[in-house]
Amino acid sequence: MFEPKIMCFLCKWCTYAGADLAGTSRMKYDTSSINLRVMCSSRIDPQHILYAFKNGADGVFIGGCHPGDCHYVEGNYKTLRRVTLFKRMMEDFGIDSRRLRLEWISAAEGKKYVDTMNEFSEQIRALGPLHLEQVTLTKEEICHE
Amino acid sequence: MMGNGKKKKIGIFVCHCGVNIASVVDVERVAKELDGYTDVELSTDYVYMCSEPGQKMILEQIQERGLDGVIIAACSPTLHEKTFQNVAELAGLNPYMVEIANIREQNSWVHTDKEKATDKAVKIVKSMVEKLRGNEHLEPIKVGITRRAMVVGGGVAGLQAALDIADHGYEVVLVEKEPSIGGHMVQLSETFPTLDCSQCIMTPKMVEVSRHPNIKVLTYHEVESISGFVGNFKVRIKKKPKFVDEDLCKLCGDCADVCPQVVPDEFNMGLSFRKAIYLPFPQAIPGAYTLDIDSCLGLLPVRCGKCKDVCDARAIDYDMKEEIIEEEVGAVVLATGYDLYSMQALGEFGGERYEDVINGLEFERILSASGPTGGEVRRPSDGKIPKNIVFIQCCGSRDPELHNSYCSKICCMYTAKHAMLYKHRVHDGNATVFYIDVRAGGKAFDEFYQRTVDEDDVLYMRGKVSKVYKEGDILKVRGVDTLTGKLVEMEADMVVLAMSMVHADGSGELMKKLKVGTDKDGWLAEAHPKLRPVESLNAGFFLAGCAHGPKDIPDTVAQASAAAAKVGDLFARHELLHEPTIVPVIEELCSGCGICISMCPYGARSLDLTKHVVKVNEVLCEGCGACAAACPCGAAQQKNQTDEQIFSMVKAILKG
Amino acid sequence: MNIHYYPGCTLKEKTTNLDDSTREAMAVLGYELVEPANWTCCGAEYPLSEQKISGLTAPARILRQVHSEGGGQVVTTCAFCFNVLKRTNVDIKRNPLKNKQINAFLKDDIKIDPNTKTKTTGFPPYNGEVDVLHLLEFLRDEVGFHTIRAGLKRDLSGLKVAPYYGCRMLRPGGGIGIDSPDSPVIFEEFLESLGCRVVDFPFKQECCGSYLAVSRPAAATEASYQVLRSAIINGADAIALSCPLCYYNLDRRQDRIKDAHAGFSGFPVFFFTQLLAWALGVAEDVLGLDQHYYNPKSVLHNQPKTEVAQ
Amino acid sequence: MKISIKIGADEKKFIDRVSELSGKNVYSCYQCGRCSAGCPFAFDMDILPNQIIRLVQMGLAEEALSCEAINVCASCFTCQSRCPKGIDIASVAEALRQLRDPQEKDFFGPDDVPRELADELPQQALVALFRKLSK
Amino acid sequence: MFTMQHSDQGEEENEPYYQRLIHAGLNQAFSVLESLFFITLTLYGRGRPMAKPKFAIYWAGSCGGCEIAFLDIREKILDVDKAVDLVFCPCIMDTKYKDIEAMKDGEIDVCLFNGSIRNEENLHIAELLRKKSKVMVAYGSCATEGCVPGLGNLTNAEEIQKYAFETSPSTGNPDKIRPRAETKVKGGKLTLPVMCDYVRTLGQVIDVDYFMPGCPPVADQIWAVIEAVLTNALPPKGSVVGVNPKTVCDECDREKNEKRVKRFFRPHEVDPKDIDPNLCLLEQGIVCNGPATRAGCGALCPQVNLGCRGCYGPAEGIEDMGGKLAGSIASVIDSDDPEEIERIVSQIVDPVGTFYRFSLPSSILGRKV
Repeated sequence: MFEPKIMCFLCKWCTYAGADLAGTSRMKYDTSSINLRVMCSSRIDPQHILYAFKNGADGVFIGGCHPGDCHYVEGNYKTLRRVTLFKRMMEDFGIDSRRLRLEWISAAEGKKYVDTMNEFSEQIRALGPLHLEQVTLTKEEICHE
Repeated sequence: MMGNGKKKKIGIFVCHCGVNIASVVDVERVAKELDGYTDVELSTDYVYMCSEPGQKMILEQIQERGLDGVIIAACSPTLHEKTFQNVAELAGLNPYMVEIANIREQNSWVHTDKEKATDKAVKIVKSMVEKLRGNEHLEPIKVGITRRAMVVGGGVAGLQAALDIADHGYEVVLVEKEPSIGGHMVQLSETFPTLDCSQCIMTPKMVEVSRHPNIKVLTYHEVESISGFVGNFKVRIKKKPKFVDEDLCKLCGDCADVCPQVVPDEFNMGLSFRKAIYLPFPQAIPGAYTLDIDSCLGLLPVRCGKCKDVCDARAIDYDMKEEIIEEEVGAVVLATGYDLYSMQALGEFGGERYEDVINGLEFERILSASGPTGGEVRRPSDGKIPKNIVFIQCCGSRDPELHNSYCSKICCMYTAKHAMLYKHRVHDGNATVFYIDVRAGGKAFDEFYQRTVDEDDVLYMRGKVSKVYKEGDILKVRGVDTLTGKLVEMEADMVVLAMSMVHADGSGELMKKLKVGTDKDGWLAEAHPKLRPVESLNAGFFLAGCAHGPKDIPDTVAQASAAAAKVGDLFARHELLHEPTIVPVIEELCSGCGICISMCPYGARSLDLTKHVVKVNEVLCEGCGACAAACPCGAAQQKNQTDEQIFSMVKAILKG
Repeated sequence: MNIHYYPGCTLKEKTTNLDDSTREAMAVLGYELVEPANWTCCGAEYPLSEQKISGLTAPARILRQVHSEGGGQVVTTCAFCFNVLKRTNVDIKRNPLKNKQINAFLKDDIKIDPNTKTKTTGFPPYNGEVDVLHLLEFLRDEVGFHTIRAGLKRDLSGLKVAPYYGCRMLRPGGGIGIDSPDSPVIFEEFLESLGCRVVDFPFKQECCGSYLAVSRPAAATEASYQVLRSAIINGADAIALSCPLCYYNLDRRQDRIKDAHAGFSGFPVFFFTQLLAWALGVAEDVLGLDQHYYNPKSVLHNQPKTEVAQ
Repeated sequence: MKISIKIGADEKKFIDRVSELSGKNVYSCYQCGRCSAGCPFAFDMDILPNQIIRLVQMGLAEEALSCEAINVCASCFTCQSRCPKGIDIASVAEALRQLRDPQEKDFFGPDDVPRELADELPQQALVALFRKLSK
Repeated sequence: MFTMQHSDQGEEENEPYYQRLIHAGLNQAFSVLESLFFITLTLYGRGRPMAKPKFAIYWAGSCGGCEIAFLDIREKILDVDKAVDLVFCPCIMDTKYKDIEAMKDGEIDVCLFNGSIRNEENLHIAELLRKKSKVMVAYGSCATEGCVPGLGNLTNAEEIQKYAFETSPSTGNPDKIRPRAETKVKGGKLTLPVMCDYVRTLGQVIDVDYFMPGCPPVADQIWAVIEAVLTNALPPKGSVVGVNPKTVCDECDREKNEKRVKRFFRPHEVDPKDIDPNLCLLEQGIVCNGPATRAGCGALCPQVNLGCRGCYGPAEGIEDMGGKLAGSIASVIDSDDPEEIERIVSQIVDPVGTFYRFSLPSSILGRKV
């Protein structure tokens, strides 16, 4: 069975803390995701997302603070702007833009974190593997007639 | 290439956390799989890493093996990161070479499948190895503090903040743009809900401020610009010439007596007149006359010069010039207050057209014993006592479409007070209040409102007014009472508009100069709406009173004291320590495009105009990394979270 | 100089005095008014429902015609026409959906080649290129009130005139009206340029009764009376206005007002263009003053010079 | 004087339909009454303009559609130019008139024009009135 | 440094800006070749009897702009011939592949290979020239990063041919005839090279010594390479030559401040008269790839009010040019409202084509997946 790989970038102040809360509350969710903690979701740029897809991620998740609650005033809005543009580019690249998800999850929303993770894992499972690591432009690229 | 190409010696310590981790994650396998991973010198597990023996083991291993960095795979970094950093420091290792792999909250506690959880733990730890390989030794950025504060605004908020800071033992520079301190509160008549006389409680405070050895009062001064950062500001302040020497003026008033120029009196909201040389009000502090150059006939003695001729004290000096003074301070309290929204904006109420349609502050002056009518309620046009008075609330407030979307908060209460005081003064008069909602949510507020209705027979009409116009010398008010569903037309001798409060800083010029953040309405923005309500987003700036948003006097004073306490908190520190995980600029790569500058909410980044690169004020940088992501050429790299580190962590997570 | 001018139906039928005085006055100022070819009724009422797009096609067609004739602006005097044309134009400019819908209607209009008489369809889309102006705006911004002042031939300095805006020159605001809905000044400034003494009265923006004159005559009569009464008690000698319907309610129906309010004995009402034309020296007989219920001729000739102007 | 309130699917649909047709969010009205206070014909209405909105907010379609007030509105836009929430009651009234039973007769048609007025009325008055009150 | 900079003369000021752009481009092309000849003449033209170095220039999948410059120099081509021995340049010489095949390995001193690898022939010649050349230079944006032909990777060979030969509105081909690799004719067969599925850069198919980006490269780059070859001062293999270490912004004189953009314009949507000539274009809503593009061209496009297109490829600190640019440009959108952001973003009509215009094949993904 297809086991998706989900790369999560979580902001330290809200979503990462929300994920911790899910843990201390002993809620359970899918094992398919692994978190990388950043100070703010606005630390992430499309290069990181592309790199994750290219290196085998089937889905990428970015978690930030709710609008108006950003620890750094407005970092989450910057993330929103980048994600909005990048999602349009994903479609041009032939990657389903649902494979990238941006959510606002606060430190108090352990439940929302768990639900989101389960839901996202399910969605990625339904979308199937992406296998971008196999996409290459090496010398062996075939020339068809 | 990682870690500057130098091989590191990394120690990995996997914690069982009793059974908290070990029951789901095969910790031994984790330790074993990491053994031999790039740069890993040691990989081991232990039942409780945070216990005394656990910590001791880490300490000894660092020292014995000369580890360059350690990873503790255990609980969330929010719990014990500090603990393990201390251990590292004891062992002589830079605390920024400690990383925590969270395999409890974000792994063992949320999963049940042992196999998968163990695989996940391995990847988590590997990703932290990759991060650690790129980490640098960092030292907290240390900055000294100038233990001196500036308070901008001499209203009740500014005075309270200045007094509290001064009482903490620190010097305060109080800057007020008007000739006297006192602000709007000293203009008020009586204050809700206790009806104590505003001047009676305000003037002693003004005197206290003027006499306090730690407070330097600068009236008729305006802040020009500010540079520096928290703990170390340099402020340029413009001193406007008063043309009267404060120390020499004996308050005899001879100058005003001879002055031929008559202008509307600001203190009385234009309801009376003053001379071009004037004392704003009898209890003004500093107690000295001011020559208002805009109204004066001219300083050349050939043109007038009467005031100078009669001044026995020789206090008047026509040669005074505008000056710029500089002050060094460590913190700034912003208490710039409010103004009332222009009545002209609501043309249908006739505010600027009819003399007897006035705003709330004008009515305060009419009610005040020191006001133009000596406290008797008389209308401005002809001095008659108004027998019918109409109050209209929410004039420009709660109107997102045309005016201000916010509630001005104090109008419900002061209108109730106005109606009540009117009834106390004019027993046979009728007071009617048009309102949408009565918001009386403060201590003893609702009781006060009820008293207005119950005991003083004020008629509250639930609805708005659409038009106020004059027929003869009678004002006609057209409105609606939505409770009966009837149109209302009534005659009034006088109409008082509860104009919306707006921030005093006009177009926001001052806040732009100070580079302090404001909200969409121009009010000062707080650092966090719940947890940091008296701090600005910009370190070293604190908020007090209505500059932050509409507030009543008790709230204003409370916030001023809180701001003062925060200043004391800052000044009590030995030095300021700042997280070093900032985002510097690699000058060799930076082309000064300026994109990162607009990303920084703290103003930490600016263009170096000679080198054409961006320079970073390390003390202001909070290390969010938004600029690093926005930097189009990779010249902005966050310390210990570079792009290269993120890439290799991602790779480790996805490929194991 | 030629300018595009949309008179609207009423001016061609019931208020030729407004049309005539406008043309004559503008001719004195050096402008010839050109009507767009084949113009139709604008619809009189801007369709307020989001789903009555078809009501926007008539005004859009008029505007497109002006555009196709090379006109950058179109001037009107009727407040109803002004309101409909202006709001339609704003919709076309600001509302992409309505723009699309309107142009979808318009594109299938039949075009007849004047030479070959062949019929084709497929008009290019109209995107709000034409500016819709009320004549007062044109006088202020293009002609200049100072030009009017310089060209005065007759004296109006004894006349106290109350400018009556009514509804549709000002509201609903938000960039539609010719001035601020609650504190307008343009009419006052215009009258000042004629040398009149301007009387401010609080009912200058109140509704005259509009077409309720047909469906609810009593209510409309009451509304008209309130406007007239307010002008009278504020000391005006006459009212100046722009809208044919306001003129109907305030002047033509004064008989009914008299019936309802015994104290009311009639009051002179002018179109602003009649005052303009008169002041610029246009022959009196073309102004159509005789068409008024209350013939205002006498106040022009016997201006009550009771007070000395400052 | 008692009404029973139920905001079910039909009511919701009615409210949304009014918002959709008028292009105004009727939910956002907070009943300050400025529209009624300024309305020059409120004196001739059976209910006040703000009450029209209130009926819609409460989902009382029948009451809202049968009130006389929506026929009285002269589209003078005084309410719209002052509404703190950007609601235009003329448009809401138009939406309500549009939602009335199409079987009903015209509220005001050519036959209703008083004969003695027919000749003197300005065209614009008739066109505008029929546009509003007849189908 | 570029003749176009003399445009402060009044007369040229009045030229339409696109004409100025064309002049700038031509002048640039001239200036590239002039430098080339100057260099070669200086080094070899003083009558010293020395073997002329052998040069090869090849044109693979590209527009041929790099070669056109050669022809534009007219009679000066003779001077070139004096300085170097041009052994292979199909664009202007009638050399046959078999002549190259007959050469010894490493006989060619420098090969400037221009163009991407679009078909089997490109691939074959790339491999052949690699064998025969001492120094192989990926010359121009196509060979270095894939350039505009590389945007073909947003689709594939089959789709491209289908469109070209079947579905495009201007094609009338009811029998759906496609060119074939082999066609039998009387007296033998005709062959055509087979189109590869995707476009690749030179570096993706052979070992490349130096990269010289630019569409086309400017004079300085050529100078750097030739001088290095002739003086044996070659930089480390794999270097990108002739570029400056920073980005186009460094060479752009426009004033740069904070950036907050409410509206992005496509080039035709803005009247050149409305563009402030002294202010950063991006701040004026004109999408400019300059902040992420290697310096070296002297900020040619921004000088004529055109946003940098990015032909010099990504600057040093960038992993993926399009991704990085998208992140940067989106960052400066002046709105926090999701709907408004969406609207502003939609003003960048083709973000992939805009930000990966010259670098798609060499990006992280390389192609549509």
